[in-house]
Amino acid sequence: MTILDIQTRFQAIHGAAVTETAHSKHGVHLDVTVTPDRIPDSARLMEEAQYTLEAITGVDWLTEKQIEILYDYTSYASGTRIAVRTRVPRDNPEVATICTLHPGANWHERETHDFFGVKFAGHPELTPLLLPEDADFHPLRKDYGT
Amino acid sequence: MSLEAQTIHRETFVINLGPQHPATHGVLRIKLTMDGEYIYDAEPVIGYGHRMHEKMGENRTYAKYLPNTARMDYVAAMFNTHGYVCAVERLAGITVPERAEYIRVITAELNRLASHLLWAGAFLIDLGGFTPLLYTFDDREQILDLLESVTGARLTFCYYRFGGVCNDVDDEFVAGTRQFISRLRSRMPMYHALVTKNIIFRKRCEGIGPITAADCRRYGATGPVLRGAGVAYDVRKAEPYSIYPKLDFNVPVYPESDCMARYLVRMDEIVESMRIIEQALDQMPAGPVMAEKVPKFLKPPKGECYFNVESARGSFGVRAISDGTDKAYRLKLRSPCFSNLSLFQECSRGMLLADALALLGSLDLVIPDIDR
Amino acid sequence: MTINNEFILEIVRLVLYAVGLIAFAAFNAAYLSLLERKIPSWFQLRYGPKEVGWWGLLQPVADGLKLLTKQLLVQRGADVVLFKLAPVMVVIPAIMCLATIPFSETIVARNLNLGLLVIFSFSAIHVIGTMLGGWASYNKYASIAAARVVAQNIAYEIPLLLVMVALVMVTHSFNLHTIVDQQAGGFWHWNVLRLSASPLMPVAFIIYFICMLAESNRAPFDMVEAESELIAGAFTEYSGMGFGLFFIAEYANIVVGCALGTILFLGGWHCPFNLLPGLHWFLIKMYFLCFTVIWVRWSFPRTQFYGLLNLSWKVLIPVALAHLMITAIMLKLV
Amino acid sequence: MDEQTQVPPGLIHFALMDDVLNLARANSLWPMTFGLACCAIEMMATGAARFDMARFGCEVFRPSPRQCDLMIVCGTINKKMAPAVATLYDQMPEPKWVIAMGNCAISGGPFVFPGQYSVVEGVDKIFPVDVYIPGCPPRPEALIEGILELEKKLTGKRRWPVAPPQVQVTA
Repeated sequence: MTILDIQTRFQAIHGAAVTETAHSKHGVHLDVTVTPDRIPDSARLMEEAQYTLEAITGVDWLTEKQIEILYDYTSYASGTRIAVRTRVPRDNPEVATICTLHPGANWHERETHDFFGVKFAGHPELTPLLLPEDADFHPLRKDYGT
Repeated sequence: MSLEAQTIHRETFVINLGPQHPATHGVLRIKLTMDGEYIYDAEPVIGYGHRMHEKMGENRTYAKYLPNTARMDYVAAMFNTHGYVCAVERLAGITVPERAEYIRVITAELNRLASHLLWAGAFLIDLGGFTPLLYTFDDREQILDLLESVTGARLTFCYYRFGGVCNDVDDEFVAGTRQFISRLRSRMPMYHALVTKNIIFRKRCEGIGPITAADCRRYGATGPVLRGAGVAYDVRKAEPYSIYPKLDFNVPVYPESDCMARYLVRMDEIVESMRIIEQALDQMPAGPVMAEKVPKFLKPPKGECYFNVESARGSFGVRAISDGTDKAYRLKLRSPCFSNLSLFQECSRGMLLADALALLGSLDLVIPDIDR
Repeated sequence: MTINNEFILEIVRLVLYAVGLIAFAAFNAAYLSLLERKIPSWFQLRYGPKEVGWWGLLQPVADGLKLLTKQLLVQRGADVVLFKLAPVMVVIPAIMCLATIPFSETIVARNLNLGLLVIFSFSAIHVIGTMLGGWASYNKYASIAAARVVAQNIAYEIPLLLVMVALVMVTHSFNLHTIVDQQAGGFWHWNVLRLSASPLMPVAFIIYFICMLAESNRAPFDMVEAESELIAGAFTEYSGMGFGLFFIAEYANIVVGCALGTILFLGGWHCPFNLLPGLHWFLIKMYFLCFTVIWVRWSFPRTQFYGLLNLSWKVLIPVALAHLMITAIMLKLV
Repeated sequence: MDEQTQVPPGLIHFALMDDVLNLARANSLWPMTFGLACCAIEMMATGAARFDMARFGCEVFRPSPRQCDLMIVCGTINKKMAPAVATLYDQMPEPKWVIAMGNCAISGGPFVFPGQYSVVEGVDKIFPVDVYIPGCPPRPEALIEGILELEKKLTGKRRWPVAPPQVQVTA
């Protein structure tokens, strides 16, 4: 599965904007922006291409009232790195979980839920991971503590 | 997805490998559901060492954040600083002079030696042997002296700056490093004779704690855990950075994927790092160690980039998103131990307590690196 | 029972011996624990306790006084009677075993005809004591350790007794004094090298040494106090002198094991070259065995629990049985 | 002015026995293996061959809180970890002392900023501390100096003469 036919497969997912970026400048070979409901499809494609999920990052764009969730995939075989992004509204951030496909995503999703309050639908155990068990605040949101 | 004990009517009891336990080397708590001495389900509970590194990334300027990077994975602190500094340099477009790149690789590889030596001692203590720790610490102290003569710190170095390193390396450091490497190379056969060939150590490690390549891929485990499972993935070779393409070193891989394989990978990495240091010392050119026009208050242009380095425990990645101000808008730190530990729940099912602790020790965890 | 002065003399002698043996056990507990910290420091490129007194000699005194004056805590759910009884049940048998050990020609508390049997019956009690301590301290780690200590000691009692039976068949007596007398003369008369009895005699000594290590829960078989797994095993809940008693019992067990080893295999107080036998030879051999016990602890990691049991059931017991068989055949032929 | 909590004096005073017992306790402080973060590595280095805490009789690292009498708090106390640290302190039998090693244990160290949500700023908010050792992480010599300071607090006499500062700090 070379990077090219991954790129075509991504374009097949409608609503996916694929841009090829220079690794030396951005550290990522392929940058894909997907709508929130297409995340399980992209995860299935990545699983099929034998990629592994490195990290899930949340970014709180306060001005645009959105939370961006970024999935970092890398392939041990070819060393290529793909970032899949999606944006969810800030008031009730909701995305489908992918921890049934990548068990490694289980903790990353719980951590993103801890810090940003993003609810991952279908996640078996969305309790706080790094924060105390009874924590209900989301510290990494831009409007935390103000 | 921890199995419900009630569905299977076996009498199990829950025991806390509590936040304070000699085998967890830090504040990691594992909720063990045990059936006699066999582990039914081991659920790691983390967060006891959470120190808000990512939150501090957003309210400290780029330069003020440097000491923080050394306090995440404090056993191999150089790699964290290296990852962070290179990420910001890539954002701001700063080029680092040749000599500074060499000094960075030398000090980073010395720190990898110190980290693997500390791990070897701590792993043996988990298995019950106390003496090897004293010998590996003896070697490690010499590395710390060398690094202290250059950076001023023993453990949490703050040596790299944006655009190079803060002070140059003198000849005494170069001679000391060469002399140290020849001494450590002469001691490696002793370690192999005393530890690797010890029958009780082999019985405790061979065939214990299998982590297959598929497990590593599904959980994102990297570093010696992955190379111990037969996958030759090393960030220095897969996504080459700094001057690693100019140095020739090979990546030790052992397909057996048990505790012994991970131990042998780390011991071979010690030998490889020594080769890297020697080559870097030979090829190091003279010249400045700091880029000329680096603004005092760095304001990188708006943008985002990701940079990962091969730390002693796996691939440590930094994603920096800047919005033009002197503070990062978002700083994501991808820590290797976080993913390495996440596979413990699945891989330790059905093992004995003593073997599960050998597996935990072979993952080489640093708890504040997990909790960030 | 006529109360004549010979009877009173015997009582006075026994009381003096009792005081002497308890003092010997306490002295050994103190200074073996100092050796336990000094010897590994020589292996490990460091000094070990040297600031307390001259070359660290007062260190055990400091440890003992500190342990004596610590607060004794009893866990809320613990079974108080058993919790307090367990350390006693571990120390007393260890010191009782010293009663029948002949230190030299004349120095022996009670020279019983069944001395060997007395020692083995007492040394079986400390297992129950440790298990009680582990079970009664209402701590999950301690209950795992209690189960482990029973399995370990049962597994290692059998090869020990098989080797003893083979030895008694050769020496025809349980009386330790006569066993040592048979080994008089040079070291070629010692039971270790008594190949006339059975070619496996040195192997029997090695089996004895391994079983003695496992009986007294010393590394590499320290399953009871497995530091890195079970926190402090059966002694997790014991503070102050409760833990101190377990400490003394451990070293008393080592001393009894090493003393018995010298008597049965290394010819007690006889000199290797048959010149001026006496108490000093006995102590030299015993403390050499104690040094080996400490030396083994600091150079080997801990075995797995099933590895430990397999070693006994699958290796030591068959070899001990073979040794017994060969001794019986050799007795019949020769 | 350090307002130490005044412990009610015992009923009976044996001057000599108290001195002897304090001397014994000072020379056999058994620390608990309780590493939280970076300072734990420096504590292991102090226990290792080069700096060797064993010379002062305190090299027996007891894992169970019941058998140790010195708690070296080395590392950051997290709000999630605070109840566990408090229970550990309560489980230790009575004559016990605490060394707060490193800035995190003294005052939260580098992790204190307005709006911080997870670090307890100083372990003396949970239980009384006897000796503070500043540094991030403090050098092994500093930890040994802290132990000597604790022994001076126990016995009133300092074991080794205090080394005069090499660099004469001119006013």
